[in-house]
This record gives sequence, structure tokens and C-alpha cells, in this order.
Amino acid sequence: MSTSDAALAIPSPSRSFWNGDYGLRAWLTTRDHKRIAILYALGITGFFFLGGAAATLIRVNLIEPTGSLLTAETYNKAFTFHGVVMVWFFLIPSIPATLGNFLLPLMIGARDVAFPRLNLASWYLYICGGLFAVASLLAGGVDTGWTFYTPFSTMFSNSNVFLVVIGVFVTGFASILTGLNFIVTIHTLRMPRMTWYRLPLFVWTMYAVSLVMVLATPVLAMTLALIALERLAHLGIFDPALGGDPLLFQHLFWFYSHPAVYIMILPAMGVVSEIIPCFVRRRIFGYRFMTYSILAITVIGFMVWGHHMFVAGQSMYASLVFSIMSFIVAVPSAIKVFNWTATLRKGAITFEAPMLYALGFIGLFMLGGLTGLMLAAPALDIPLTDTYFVVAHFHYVMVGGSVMAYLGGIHYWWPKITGKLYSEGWARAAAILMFFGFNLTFFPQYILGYEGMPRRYHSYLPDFQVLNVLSSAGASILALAYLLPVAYLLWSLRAGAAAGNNPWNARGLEWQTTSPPPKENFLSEPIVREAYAYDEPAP
Amino acid sequence: MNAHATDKVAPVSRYLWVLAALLALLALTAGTALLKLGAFNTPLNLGISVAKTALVMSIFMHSTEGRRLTFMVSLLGFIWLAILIGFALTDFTTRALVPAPW
Amino acid sequence: MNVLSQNVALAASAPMVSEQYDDARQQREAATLGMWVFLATEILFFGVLFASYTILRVLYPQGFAVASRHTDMLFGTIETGVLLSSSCLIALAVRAVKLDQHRVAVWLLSATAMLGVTFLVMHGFEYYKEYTEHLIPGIDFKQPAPRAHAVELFFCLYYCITGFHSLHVTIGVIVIVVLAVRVKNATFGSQRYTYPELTALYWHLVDIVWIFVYPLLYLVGRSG
Amino acid sequence: MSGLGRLLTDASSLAPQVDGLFWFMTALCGAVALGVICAIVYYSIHYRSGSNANRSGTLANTLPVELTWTLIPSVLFVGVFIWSLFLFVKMHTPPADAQTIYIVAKQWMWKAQHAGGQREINTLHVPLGEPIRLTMTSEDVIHSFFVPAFRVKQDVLPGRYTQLWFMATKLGSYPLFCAEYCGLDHSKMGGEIVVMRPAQFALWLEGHLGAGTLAAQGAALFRAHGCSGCHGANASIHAPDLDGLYGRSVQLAGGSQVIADDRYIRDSILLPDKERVAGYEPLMPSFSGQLSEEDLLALLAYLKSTSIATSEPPAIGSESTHEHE
Repeated sequence: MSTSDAALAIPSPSRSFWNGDYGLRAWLTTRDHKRIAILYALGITGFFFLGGAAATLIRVNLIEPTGSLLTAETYNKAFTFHGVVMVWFFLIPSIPATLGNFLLPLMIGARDVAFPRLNLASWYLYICGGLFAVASLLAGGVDTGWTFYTPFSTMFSNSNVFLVVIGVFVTGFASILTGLNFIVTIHTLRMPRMTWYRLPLFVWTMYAVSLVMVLATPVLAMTLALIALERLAHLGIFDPALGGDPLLFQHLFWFYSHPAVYIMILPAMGVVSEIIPCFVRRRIFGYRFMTYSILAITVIGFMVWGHHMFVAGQSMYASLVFSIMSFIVAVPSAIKVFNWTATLRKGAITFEAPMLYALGFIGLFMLGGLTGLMLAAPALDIPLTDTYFVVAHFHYVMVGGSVMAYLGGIHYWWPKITGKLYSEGWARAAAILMFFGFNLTFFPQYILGYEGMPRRYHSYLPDFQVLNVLSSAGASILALAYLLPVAYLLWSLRAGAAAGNNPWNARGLEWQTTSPPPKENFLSEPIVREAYAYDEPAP
Repeated sequence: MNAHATDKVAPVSRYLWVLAALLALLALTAGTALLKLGAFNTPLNLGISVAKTALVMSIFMHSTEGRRLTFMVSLLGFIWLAILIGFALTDFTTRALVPAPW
Repeated sequence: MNVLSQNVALAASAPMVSEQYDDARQQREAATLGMWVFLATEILFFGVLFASYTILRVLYPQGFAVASRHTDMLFGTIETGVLLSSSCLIALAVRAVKLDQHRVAVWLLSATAMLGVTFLVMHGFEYYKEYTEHLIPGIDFKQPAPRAHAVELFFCLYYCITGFHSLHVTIGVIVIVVLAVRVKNATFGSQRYTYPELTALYWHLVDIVWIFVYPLLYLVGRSG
Repeated sequence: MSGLGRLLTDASSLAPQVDGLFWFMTALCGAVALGVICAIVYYSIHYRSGSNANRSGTLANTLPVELTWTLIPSVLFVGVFIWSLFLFVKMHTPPADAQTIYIVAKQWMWKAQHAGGQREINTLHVPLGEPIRLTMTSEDVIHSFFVPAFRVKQDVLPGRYTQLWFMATKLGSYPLFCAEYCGLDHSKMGGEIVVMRPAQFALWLEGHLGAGTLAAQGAALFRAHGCSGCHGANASIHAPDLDGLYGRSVQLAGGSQVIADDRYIRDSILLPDKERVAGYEPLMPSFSGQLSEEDLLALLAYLKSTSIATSEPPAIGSESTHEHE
């Protein structure tokens, strides 16, 4: 099936967005959302492997209870760098800025995003922020953890907190402007017949994630600016020695950083909602409920941040309020998992690589979500928080969830973006390897956490060693699995077969244009129908 | 929206009346701040600020005249700020109540 | 602000509709919506400071009242009046642009910018006065008890809020001056007024922020 | 895995209850996960492309199904929330007869002070079967007191007291960790909790007597720092008498009332004008910077002891003191 209509495709490389203006200058001044997406993809891949290198150091260090590879100082800087880079320079921009930028205008039948120049400016801000983060590393690193808890980050740390905080501040603007751009694009640039309830769920999630970026990121930016000011001028708003309150910082920080989790996971849900119907050949089950659950997650997700602070000295009553809200926000996520599963029923399922990633996503996300439910219960959170249980939980959601979906999306739309087919065998092997490597890395960490091993420990009691060794072994498999796609995807650019316009016989407007799409996106007006009309022939 | 811009321009007097009202509210808020109203000073001041904001947004910024979407977006920032402050206050206002009432 | 308004402005003032839009109306709607979304983010930028203020005031109610009495209520009140008036003037300026009254619009915009500058100058005087009274936290803060801690915290927030707001006023004045020049060159008129409108929206927001800053910083504990 | 046994011991009265909830939720979540995975596997095989499964009769109206799997989880979640709520409140509410031990954390050690004046570092001896309340503060950054075997954890903040309670139910020694990242040697900031039989514990206390009881140390500080000059019985300056203050309701100058608890006493010493008692001039200077966290806790113990002597409820935390004097 995958190459059935490749023969019908009219290869028109001269019209593709890749061609036309060549050269670095043309790329660095481009306003084409597709080229900006490629620019983002390059940056994100670079940061992913930078953060991955830090993770490798961490896992190697933890093979032995005494942590003999790194000094405590280097270890602390390694996990801080890993967190900062993976959260702000990989996960947050990953799907929205690459797949979102590339696909959003295509999916709604637009020629570009609403503010193309702003879109390019966002990329420059992102890179500029990233350079600050890298500079902080070169200057000696930062040892506060990615959460910058006060008063440690303001009054006690002697590392380059200022540089990294500025980096995150700057890249925050990239986030805000991307979100603003997407919101306006979705509101104003949909094709005439593209009504809200005909939008692919990926577009819905892009809309939701944009709202979160626009409404949460300013709070982070200002809070980090205050951290910078506290370090410079000893302001004391977060410093108990001067009468300030460190929990105020935590509230402000988590007001952003919990919704930030939804910035990471909502787009992943969107990608999976595109992949599954395609390889099941069925409409998605409960489209309307899927949209409602996206919106519910977006809004309620802003009211749960205090569940990061159950043992932080927060009032017991506040903890109970945040706890019930956290249980409530789990309901729409559960609905989504059930709906994806129900979509499989009565389908005609094939198991190409994107589908393997999507199925892996459902399993891992579900495990991450269910353990999140345990952490939402404050009585269980007391022993489990700040242990490896939490580390495992959010890696299941962010790596098992977001990264699996990101790679699934890259595989699904690779033929559209590049016009080439990758090696299906290698891709399936990588997906399966990743799934097992991931579970071997992170499942032992749930047990470690339940046993009580605290997170951010450079050395640990010998009792914890067996599980740590298992986890590190898994991490080496995982690292290999992440390197594989780089190899075979790059190889496909050279040697891959021509993909054709619609290799998966998918619906969605992006499949109605050429692969790769021309600069103006559509040479002829695409035909708009309901989303996921797999029960009807492709237009 | 297709119509010529001049069709939907409010008279100058309307703007001036609103300015007069804003300045009157300013005088009111400054004046009542000097009265001993105890716990009511701050709510009164904030109420007046909300009234002033409503005037500026609806008349000067025309937030209620265009699309309904514009109006909704104009409230968005305020609603989210209320979420931030409201939920944070659940912590800071109940910390002293250490023992459970049951 | 700069990047956005320039982008929006260029999109709005370009002689032709940008390629991603079907027509001028769509382009105008996009620019306006973009500005409103941007204003929502601005509210949350300031929101962090207002939230910190609220929490710390809950912790130190009397200290904040004492501290607030150190500010200059007369200056604060006049500054509020200045900003409210400037808000009215720029709204009238947009009206004049829409009616193709270019000379009137230029005058109104110039007056708005002047009021903005007046506001900044007055604030400069206030800062100077606080400097002489040793009210600069972290650098030169000498207050006798009682409640020196809370007073210092209040002034931390005072400088963050008014400083961040003054930054916005400064950007606003620059944008308005540029706008005045362009209106003088008849770039805008009854057919094209998106950029003036967006500039005005931004200026109104700066005004709205101050409407809340005024009672929270200047009026606490005036009666006690 | 020898470690599993030692670390997973449920050595406090709370531990079995926490474990009960934990295993219930694990079973519930496991059942859900298993159900979904089974469904995915079954559908994947049964409805694989090319199989001759019956594909007719797809649902036209999905609303009833959607509502079912919206409402059932919601009800379950509320149930679990309520269970967790009661346990959480219990974990937050020390029994009235709990003995207080004071903990001061600093980078990177735990310091403990018993009511009898015994001090220890990175080790805490506690009696079996008696409820213990820890009143904790930090000298520098945020730390977190975590004893996995007791299933208790509480962040320890600078400038504030937080508390935690437990009742040890099994003899032995159990690891203590710092669970909130606190800088360079975060991972080394640990120790152990030694649970002893009450009689042995009494012997241990006797063998580690310090310079008088904590209250006596506080009384000495009370005189040494000149507190008694104003607050003492024969003082010439008009300052409130502090005997029996602890636990009483205090009328403040602003008109409000406050219970004179740990927080209030601490703040009144360090920030005297924050909550001034009605009817007194603001004469008291701040002792911020002059008293260490341990001194403050000793003063607190002293003020508490004056309260215990004069009020009805019997000795909180002073039993062991009297026994060994």
C-alpha cells in the first residue's frame, strides 16, 4: 500500500520548497513556514543529543553506588543541564515548532502562518536562548536543577545561574510568539469550508498548546527575571532571610511548569490522533469528545500546579484543592486513551513504523498517566515525591509519550516533508528497540522510587544498585535506538525511493499537495471534507 | 467590516465624557483612600479600578464592538491572572489553620 | 513588543495584502487578534508582579500600609491623570486618522507622546526623592523600624512594577512618535488604520496597568 | 535483592496505611492498564489488515460509550481522592500527646535536639511505639526530611517551622535522606533513625545529657540575651509577661487575634513589629542575626515549658525531661 500511488505522483522537484533559493542566506532569511520548521528541526535535534549526552553521563555515573565517574559538582551540573536543555530547548518546541510549523498551514489549507516574519524571529530567539544555555555550560555549568528553587538559586549557588536564566527567558519569547502566531493562524487562515469541527485533531492540539504557551510562558519569564534580579540586586522577594517567601517562587514556577507538561503532551496526542486512524483505516472514535478533552486538559491543567508542592510546606487545604483538580484533569486524558483504543475496533490495521510508535505511545503514556494519578493523591505523594518514582513518572509521559509521538510524527510525515521513503524495516526495528530500551531504563526507576531512592543523588546506598544497573543498561539500548533513525532517515535523503504525494493513502489536506510541497503549499485548491474520512475514497 | 471607516466612528464628545468619568473616578478613589474605611478601602479602590478599566476597554479600545472573539480574548489575560492569584491564595490564606477542624 | 508591532505594522501598512491572506479584511482581523493575544500575555507578565504583591501583602498587611505611605500620593495621582488623558488623546487620534484628519491626528499623537514623557519625568523625580530617602532595596536601604523588612519588600515590588511599567511607557512613546511621523506622511487614512489602532491598543493597556498600580502602590494605608 | 527488604519495611504506624492505598491504586491502575493493553493486542490481531473479521456494525452514536468511560473513572477518582484525603489529614495531624524533637537542617547535615538537651547529628534516636513530632527548620536552603521506612517526608524551610510526625513500630535503624536538592553534597546529607525500646531509649537519653534540658538552655539564653530584662517579673520596662504565653490566644495591635504558636514566637523574636501585642509600645528590637536556629528552638522550648507548668494539659515533650533529671 505504501508505495501504491507513488507511480501516479508527478515528481516536481523544481517546485518544492527545498528548491528555489539555495544557500545559507536564503535559508536564514526565509519566511516560509516549512523552511522555518526545518531550521527548528535542526536546532532541536542538536539540543536533543546535547541533553542526551548529559543523560549518558548521569546513567554511567549511577552504575556504581559511590558515583565514581563524576564528582558531585559535575553530576549536579549534568542533571541541571539535562533538565534545562530537554525541557526548554527540546520538548517544548519539539512538536509545535517543527511538525506544527510545517503542517499547521497545510492542514488548514493556508499559504503560510499569519505572521511569517514573526515566525522567523521566534526561531532566532530560540537559537539565541539556546546559545545562552550552551554558554552557561561552557562558562562552567549551573548546579541548581532545572527548577531553580530559591533560596538556593538566588543566594547560595555560585554557578552561572544568571546566564541560563536569561537563556530560558529569551527562548520563552520564542514560545510566546509561536503560540500567538498559531492562534491567529487557526482563527483567520482556515480555508472557507474548513470549519472548527472539521479540523484534524492535530490542529486542535496546536490551538490548545498555543493557548498554554501564550498564557503560561509570561509567568515563567517574569519569575526568572525576578531570580536574575535577586541575584544581581538582592531583592529578597523569594528570600526568607529578607522576609520573602520561597514558596511564592514555587507557585509562580509551577504555574508555568505544570502547564508546560501539557505543552509537551498535547501535541503528542495530536500526532497520535493523526497516525492511528490512517493505519486503522477508520474515523477516529468520538471526534467531538476528543476536542472537548483537549480543551478540558488545557484549562484545568492550569489549576493543578500545587500538586508539585504537597510536601513543600504548602497549606494542607491548598494541597487538597490541588489534589482534587489533579484527579479531575486525569479524566480527559483517560477518555483519550479509551478513544484511541476504540478506534482500533473494526479497523483494518497495518503496522508500519509510525503506527508502532503510536501504539508504543499509548502504552507508555498510559503508564505515565496512571502513576501520575498515584502522585496526585497527597497521601501517596508524601513518600513518593522527590524520589525516582517521580523521575520515572515524568519520563514515561515526556519521553515515552512526547518523544515517541514526535518520532512517530517524523516518520509519518517524512515522505511529505522530504519526498523520500525511509527503510521500513530499519524504522520498525528502531521503534521496537526504543520501546524495550525505554521500559528497561525507566521501569526500574518506579521500584527505586518506591523503595525510597531520592532523585538528584550523585551517590546512593548499595541497596539500590541492582535496579540502577538495569536502568543504565536500558539507557544504553535507548541511546542506540535514538541514533538509528538519524542514520536511516539521513540515508533516505540520498537513497530513498520517491514517496509520492500520499504514500499512506491518508486523508487530511497536507496529503493533497505534492511531496515535498511547493513553496506556496498548494498548486490547486485542496478539497475540504470531514477529518479522518477513511470510509470515503481519497479525493 | 467592509464599510468605510467613517461609518462607525463615535463622536468626540463620547471620548471626552469618558475621560471626564475616568478623572472623576480617579478623584473618587484618591478621596476615599483618605477616609477610614478599614477593610473596605482596598476593595473599593480595586472596584473603582475595574470600573475604569471597563471604560477604557469598552470605549477607547472598542473591545465590545468588533468580533465576539476579540472581547473574549480581551478577558483572557485577566481570567488567567485570577486563576494564578486565586489558587495561590488557597495556600497563603490557610497556612495558619494547622489543625484540621475535624 | 517591538518585533510584534513591527511585524503587524508592516503587514498592515504594506501596499499590497501579504501573500498568506486572501484580502485586506482578513489581514486586518489577523493583526488585531494578534495584538489582543499579545496584550493578554502582557497582563500575565505584569501579573507575576501583581501576584507577588498580593501574596506578600497578605503576609505583611501592616508593613505594606506603612511602606505605601512613603510613596508620593500627589505625584501618583497626577501621573494617573496624565496617563488617563493620554489614553483619551490617542483614542481620538485613531478616530482622526479614520476620518483622514491628518493634521489633527499628528497633533493628538504628539500630545499623547508628550504626556507619556511627562509621566516618565515625574517618575524620575519620584525615584530621585526615594533615593534621597534611602529607599532603594539592596543598594541603599536605611529605614528605622518598625516593619523595615516589609517596607523593603514593598519597595522591591515598587521598583519592579514601576520600572517594568516605565519601560513599557518608553517603548510606547517611541512607537507613538514613529506613528506620528508616518501619519504626517499620510501613510495612513480611512482605508488603512490598522497600525494606528494597534499602537493605541498597546498604549491603552499601559494605561490599564497603571490604573491598578496606582491604588496598590500609592493608596494603601493612607487613612490609617 | 537484600535491599528491598530493609528499605521497604513498614516501620511506622502510618506505613501500613500508606501501603494499603498504594497497593490499592497499583491494583486499580494495573487493572486499567492491563485491560487497555489486552484490548489493543486483541484488536491488533483480530482486526489486522486482511483478516476476515466482521467489520460491520460500527457504532453510530458514541455518546453513551463516551459518557460511560467519562463517569466511571470520575467516580473512581473521587473515591480514591476521599480515601487519600483522610489519610493525608491524618499524616498532617500529630496526636496531642506526641513528644517534640527539634530538627535543624543545614548544608549538609541534620542536627537534632531532644527536649532533655541531648543533641545528635545525622542520627536520631526515637522510642518505639510513642508518637514523635518533629519541629524542623533550616539554616540555609530548602531540605527535605525523608524516612522511607516510615513513609514520611516533609520539606524543611529556612525562616519557618514545618512539622512532621510518626510513631515507630519496629525496632532497628532506618535510612534518613534529604529529598530536596540542596547543593553539592545533597546525596550525602543522610543519616539514620534508630528505633529503641522505651527503656533503652531512656538509658540512651541519660547517657547523652547535654548542658541541661533544652528548656533550661533556653532559660539561660533568655537571661543572657537580656530578654528577662524587659519580660521578666521585676522588669521596669512595660513588656508582656511571657510565662504561659505558648498556646494562648493573643490580642494584636491591629485588632486581630492569633494563637501564640511556634511560628508566632519565632516571628516575634526576629520580626517583633510584624504582629505586635495590643497595649504595648513597639520597643522590642529584632534579634535577627543574633540567635542561631538552635538558640531559637531552645527559647521556644523554654517558653513552652513555662506554659506547661501553668496550664492544664499535661506535659508535651517534657516527660523524658523530668524522668532523667
